[in-house]
Amino acid sequence: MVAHRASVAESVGGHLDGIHDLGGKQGFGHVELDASSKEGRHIHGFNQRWHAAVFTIINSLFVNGAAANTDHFRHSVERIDPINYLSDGYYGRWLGGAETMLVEAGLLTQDEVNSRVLNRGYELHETVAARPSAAPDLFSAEERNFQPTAQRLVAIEPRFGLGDKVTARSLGGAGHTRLPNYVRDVPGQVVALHGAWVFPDANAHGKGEDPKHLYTVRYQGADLWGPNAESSVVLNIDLFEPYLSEASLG
Amino acid sequence: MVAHRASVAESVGGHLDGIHDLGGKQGFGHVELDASSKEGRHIHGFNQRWHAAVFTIINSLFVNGAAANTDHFRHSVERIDPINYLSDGYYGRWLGGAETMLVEAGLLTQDEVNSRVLNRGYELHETVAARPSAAPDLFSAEERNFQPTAQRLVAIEPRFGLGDKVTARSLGGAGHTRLPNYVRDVPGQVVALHGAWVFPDANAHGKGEDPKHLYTVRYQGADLWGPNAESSVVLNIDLFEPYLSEASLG
Amino acid sequence: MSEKSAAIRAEALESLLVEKGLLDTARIDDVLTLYNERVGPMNGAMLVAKAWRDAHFKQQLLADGTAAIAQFSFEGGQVDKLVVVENTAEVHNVVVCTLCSCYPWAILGLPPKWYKDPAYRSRVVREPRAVLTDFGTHLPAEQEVRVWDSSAEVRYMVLPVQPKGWETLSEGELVNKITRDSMIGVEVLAEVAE
Amino acid sequence: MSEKSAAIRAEALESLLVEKGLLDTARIDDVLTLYNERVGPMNGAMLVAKAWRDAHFKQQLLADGTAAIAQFSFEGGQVDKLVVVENTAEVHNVVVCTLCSCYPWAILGLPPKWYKDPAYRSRVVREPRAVLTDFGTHLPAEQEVRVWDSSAEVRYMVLPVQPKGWETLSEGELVNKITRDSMIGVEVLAEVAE
Repeated sequence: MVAHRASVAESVGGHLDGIHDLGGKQGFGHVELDASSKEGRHIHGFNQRWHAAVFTIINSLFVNGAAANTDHFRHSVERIDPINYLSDGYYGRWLGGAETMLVEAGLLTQDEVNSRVLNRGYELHETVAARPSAAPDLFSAEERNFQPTAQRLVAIEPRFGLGDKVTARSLGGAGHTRLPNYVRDVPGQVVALHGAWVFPDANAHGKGEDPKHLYTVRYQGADLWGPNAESSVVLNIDLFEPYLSEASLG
Repeated sequence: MVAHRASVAESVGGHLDGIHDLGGKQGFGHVELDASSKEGRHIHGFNQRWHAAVFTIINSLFVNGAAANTDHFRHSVERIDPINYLSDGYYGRWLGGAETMLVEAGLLTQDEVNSRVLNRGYELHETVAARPSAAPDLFSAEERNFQPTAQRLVAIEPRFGLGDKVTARSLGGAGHTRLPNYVRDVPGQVVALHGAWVFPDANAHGKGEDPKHLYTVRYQGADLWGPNAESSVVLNIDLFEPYLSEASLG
Repeated sequence: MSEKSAAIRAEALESLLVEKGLLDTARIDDVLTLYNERVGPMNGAMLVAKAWRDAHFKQQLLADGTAAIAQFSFEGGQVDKLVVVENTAEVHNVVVCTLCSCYPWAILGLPPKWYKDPAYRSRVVREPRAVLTDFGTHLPAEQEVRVWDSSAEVRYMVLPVQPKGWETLSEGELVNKITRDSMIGVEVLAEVAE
Repeated sequence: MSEKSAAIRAEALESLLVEKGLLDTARIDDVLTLYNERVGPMNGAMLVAKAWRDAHFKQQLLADGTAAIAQFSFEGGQVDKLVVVENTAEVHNVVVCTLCSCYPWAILGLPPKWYKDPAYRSRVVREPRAVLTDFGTHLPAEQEVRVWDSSAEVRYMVLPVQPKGWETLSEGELVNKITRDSMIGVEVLAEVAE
């Protein structure tokens, strides 16, 4: 259906716990290798011109102001319909995110997009990934000045040090986060400090850069996956300080 | 594609953490009411004859031995491809599960099914939900004697009592379970004891009925969903004793 | 898989099973008749109406639902254990099955499509108040919401609050007014009889 | 959405943006040229080859990858912080991004399709040894597997073990043998040079 889907109110979900949070999920089958893995490093670059077009359109969002920052863009991809998220592939997901941002920023209307795709032979039964929100305008024009998501200097000392035992907990609500479900509520250990970085949970939603200290936290496979986990596996993941608290005993 | 998909080895997943575990996931939009909700109770029964056919086929699995028990059947539905799980609807999922069980039990071959659907005009581009496993035969013919999944008398006393604080943890591995992700590692409280029941985690996999005590455990909304949870919400869920341990302090 | 393809696939499976003697087409007609005519929300409505009119039955139904319904010999699927939860001014109950679509078939018939869809299953455990507004049901903030996730073989039914003005209706009249959705807990029955 | 439909939709969006002056078609050609010719795994391979031949550079690369690569002015996307993790006989490293598909573009070029697919993203954090067998890579049970989930802006590259027999090859020869997959950590380079 080309017609624009029902808008999704904020309460229906940003996507703190969306389909994109795939770590540890089961049922997706074996990895399907492509020629680039079978034949070595010599195959690279774009397979399809439209992939490069989508790539370029994404870059343009940061210039024309549709995307305020990388976190804002990532959140637009997380908001596409779960079935499309799983079916459309990487560039298809980016396309859905781009369309959402362009419509939400008022640079295109959904009607314009719909007429144009129909003119070009889009099939009516195909679902559409993009779901611009009814009340999306979190960012003012001034705020839509792209700054790379990156390290920032802050005066505040990091709360945790190397070797500290920590547990990550969801901040709750609905929105963008970089804390995947599979490490939540499981005890881990700080193995690296990376200084302070733009905080995606704030930056994606027009709440400023709000830089927070970033840590690499190490988890033991058996703590994450139970007694039947593969042996001698550790998992390292970069987590922002607001996700973390001292690990509870036991 | 009608062609049978690549079989999925056991290590790729039973589906302890499969797509079917939907509780608390975000991004699925608003509830779409149908006429039966808009127009009251007077509309009920089957909308389509093929729904009733699938319903009857499912019942027949327990007679012809393809399904050993309800847990075994539920697991077959959980093993369908994630995209099909989300796209095919309730009777479509049941159909996928039925096909898996019939092929795994050797009552039909995948080739028979494929030829028949093509003869009847099935479209080649349609994906297929059923994914019979390469090594599925967990059940002997004798074990495929349907017993309702139900309460059983056991001599063992329940480990927990009313009011006890408990935390549910994943048993790990890959397979059927009735412990959803969203309550794991969160403290709750026992509010009802239901006696001992057939344990789905064992029964689905040919490991016998292995009855375990069943409890209703109550969770506070804010403990599950964080500080932004809706106020004054409690969640009650029925959990088997092996999932539970004493809640850790703090 | 489109609806059309699913129908083709179901009919293909049906024809193969019939040829092999593993399925009798007549059974499909029996199933259609059973769920279209005898098993449906009117059974649950009858229980609710009786509970509203018979304090002793209501007490039985809430104390041990399984025993209370044994006398009725409902068809349509096992209910190994039935738990009936009562709505009051203080507490509103709502039922879901997040892992599949467990439902008290014998009492309420086939579940509605929305009950089996990802939107309801994913969201009602997390935001029940918001989800109920999709049904036009707005609960007072001070009323506690109790969600029941049917994760084992216990089946749940909600005993709705009887609206003001229905006290004079007979059990037979009530059965026609008590909706399926009120017994799942997504609807509050209207205070004014139509 | 089928591949064909996605292409139509992308081209429709492109044409609308060009008409409105929000996109220059020439930039698409630039992007194609950049990633097809100048940005790709040969950049990472050059770093690996150099590290194998230059102990000081290797030490720099492992201690502070970001500083070590600054001299090369790689194009193709920001790498705010690069962390290079070394494979040894005791430890094998493998990189993923479970939440999206974060990847060190400037060093390795565009990520392969499998890196972005749900199968790899979901499973490699849970069963890395099993997933590596999908690539024909079988790790000894006693070798520790370290998975790196790129959840923030730090980007990870694996420094593979140099196979026996490659010690006499020049850096230029090595660049043609070091595979992209070995720098993601899903492949162990063959001990015998082809």
